[in-house]
Amino acid sequence: MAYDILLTIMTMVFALMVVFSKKTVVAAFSLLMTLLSIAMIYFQLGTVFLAAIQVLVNAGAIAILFVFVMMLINLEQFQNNRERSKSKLIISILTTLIILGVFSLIINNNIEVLSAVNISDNSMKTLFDKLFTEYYLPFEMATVLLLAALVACIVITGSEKGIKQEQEKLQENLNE
Amino acid sequence: MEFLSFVIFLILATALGLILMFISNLLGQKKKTVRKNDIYESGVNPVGSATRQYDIKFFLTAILFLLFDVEIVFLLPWAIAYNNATNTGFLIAGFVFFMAVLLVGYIFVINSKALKWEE
Amino acid sequence: MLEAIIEIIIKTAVIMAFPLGALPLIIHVERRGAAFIQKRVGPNRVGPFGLLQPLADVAKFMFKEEVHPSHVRPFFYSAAPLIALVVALLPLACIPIMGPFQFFDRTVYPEVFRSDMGIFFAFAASALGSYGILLAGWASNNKYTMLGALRACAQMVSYELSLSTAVVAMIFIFGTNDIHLMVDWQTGYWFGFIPKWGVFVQPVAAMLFLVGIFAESNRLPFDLAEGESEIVAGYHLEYSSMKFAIFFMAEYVHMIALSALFIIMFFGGYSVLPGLDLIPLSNPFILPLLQVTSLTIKIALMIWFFVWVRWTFPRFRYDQLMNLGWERLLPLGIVNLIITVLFVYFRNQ
Amino acid sequence: MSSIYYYLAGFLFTLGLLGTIFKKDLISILLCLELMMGGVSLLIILFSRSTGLLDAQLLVFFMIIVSACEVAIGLSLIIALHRKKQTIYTDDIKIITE
Repeated sequence: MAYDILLTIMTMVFALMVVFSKKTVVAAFSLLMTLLSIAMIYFQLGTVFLAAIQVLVNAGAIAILFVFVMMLINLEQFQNNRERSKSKLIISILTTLIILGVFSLIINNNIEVLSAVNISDNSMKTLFDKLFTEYYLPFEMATVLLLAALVACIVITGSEKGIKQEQEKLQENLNE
Repeated sequence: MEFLSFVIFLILATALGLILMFISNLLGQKKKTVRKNDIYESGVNPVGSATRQYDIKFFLTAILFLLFDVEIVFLLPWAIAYNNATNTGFLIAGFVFFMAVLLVGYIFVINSKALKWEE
Repeated sequence: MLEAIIEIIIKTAVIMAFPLGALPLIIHVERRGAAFIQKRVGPNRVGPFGLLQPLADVAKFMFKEEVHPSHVRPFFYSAAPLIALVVALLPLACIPIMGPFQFFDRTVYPEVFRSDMGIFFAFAASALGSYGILLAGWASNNKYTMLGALRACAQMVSYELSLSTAVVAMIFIFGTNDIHLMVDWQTGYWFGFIPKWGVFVQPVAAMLFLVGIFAESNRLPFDLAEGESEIVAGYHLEYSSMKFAIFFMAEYVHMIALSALFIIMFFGGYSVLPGLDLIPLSNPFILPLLQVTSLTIKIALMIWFFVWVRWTFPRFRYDQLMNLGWERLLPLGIVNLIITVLFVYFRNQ
Repeated sequence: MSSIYYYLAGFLFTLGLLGTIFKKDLISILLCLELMMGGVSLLIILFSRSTGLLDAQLLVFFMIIVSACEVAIGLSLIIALHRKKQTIYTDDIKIITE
């Protein structure tokens, strides 16, 4: 029980830092920490496989991508202090209220979370069996999705012409 | 139980690092000079700032790593499931398709020269 | 409850003392090995054979001034070495240094954190290894450190791919993700004299993994992050005193942890070395002792291999490094995996 | 027991949503989207634990993949945009063509 509260507070603090930190690189590292704390929650709930996948893919790779982009795009020229409109404030308060209402409904319905002890090592085997029988087609399709993403990324950013343009610009910046 | 051991390990590891850093902070001398606080740039005066734009190849490497890593992470549960499965033919057919898609993606990447670093 | 906590703390202390205690010795071996290869004398003044030299170095690191430059980002500058060390230590949590043994009336598992997902956990933790470096490079706010960090990260992630293909191939062969079962699989002999190690089943995967370790721990010939001629010392350029030493430690701990994983997958883990298994097991404590000795000998040989390679090969050029990773090792890993899977399938048909 | 996590999931989702509405630069918006993704997958895991159904865990497995693709393409678009217009602010992008 102490873990619950500790992990929740940790995740909340890092999540708040993602939104409220001034520097975007700090926000990216806070996102990494948030994802790691979520992975720890998965771990504590007994879904160790998903925790490992979360760390490997989300925390390990996505956050790195963010940091690389931040180093690529010279962020110092963008300062994060533009004004916010009032209508957006109203929208945000409304959304908060609605979502909190939905969640209090869910919790009042007495959904009990099973304790992590109940899941034995056996469930991992059942999980994989399910993944490779019932969910085999989505599994294969996910590869196709990844292929599409790969092609898209290269076409958008990494085409030879684009890279050459980028490098020429870099050279100009260096010469200045 | 598992989680408890993990947490204790994490706490002890952090404590070790903190103690080491604290020791040198305590024992080392402190004498600040202007030159010591300067940016190190091989002895000459620093030019420009460090937050400049870097080569796009780094980003492309990271992005391709992300997508390939996801695919390879996919194969870990597959490798475990194969050894407990009875319908191995079905699993192998999926694997062949999977690998074909992966190789198509790989060949595309190599052909696009996105990872070709200048010599 | 208290008993369990004490048990965990003892296990943690043992597994952490293993690499950290060996560190001075490793550094000494590294220096003397370099001297041996280059026909020099090496450090031989402090203590017998210069054995106390690493301790003198530690003392020096402690008493050095901690230069805290004014242009750095203070919080992340201090946090980066800590993160690097913790992340490097993490994979050790699920590496067993011996088999499960009977302690009076119950079975004790030697790893701190026992799970059937142990091996995944270790690789996930080692995938986080690049963050300490990235943070250090960014927080130091220096062109060299930034470039060194980017280079190191790009290199680490590139070689992680081929390393993962090797892991998948091995898990496919073993058919399990439990480290103890993997070691059990590798205990015994083929034809009575060849040990049943994974390296004889999957030599290509072993090679990929080995190259991966070099690249992941930024050792020569892959230490492009610290190419002195171009970017001085890379990501830890602005660090001094114990913070620098912590980066140094993290690098070595990372190397030892990855070597331990390599040994678990390809050289039988803690399974008793051929020759040592002739000793009769008259006492229940002898077997664990033999297992720890075997693992230590294997890791020591690995470390010597690292030193040997370091003083034999020159450094790569960066484009060569990336080409090797993406255009040679990754397709090799994929093809190796395909051939392995199809071979196993058709043999069982 | 662990019902506090339901609130946490809600909190993460709301925070991400608000960030997406409020933030002006595209990278921060992507970060907030990632936060929303985290909240939703946490909620799905909690449902899976409360009902004992394993399908939900597989859903999270696929969600992680989709989020990886989303981030990869999103960041590529940001890079391409930055290359063309030298900005990453939503305010500066008013015309969708060209």
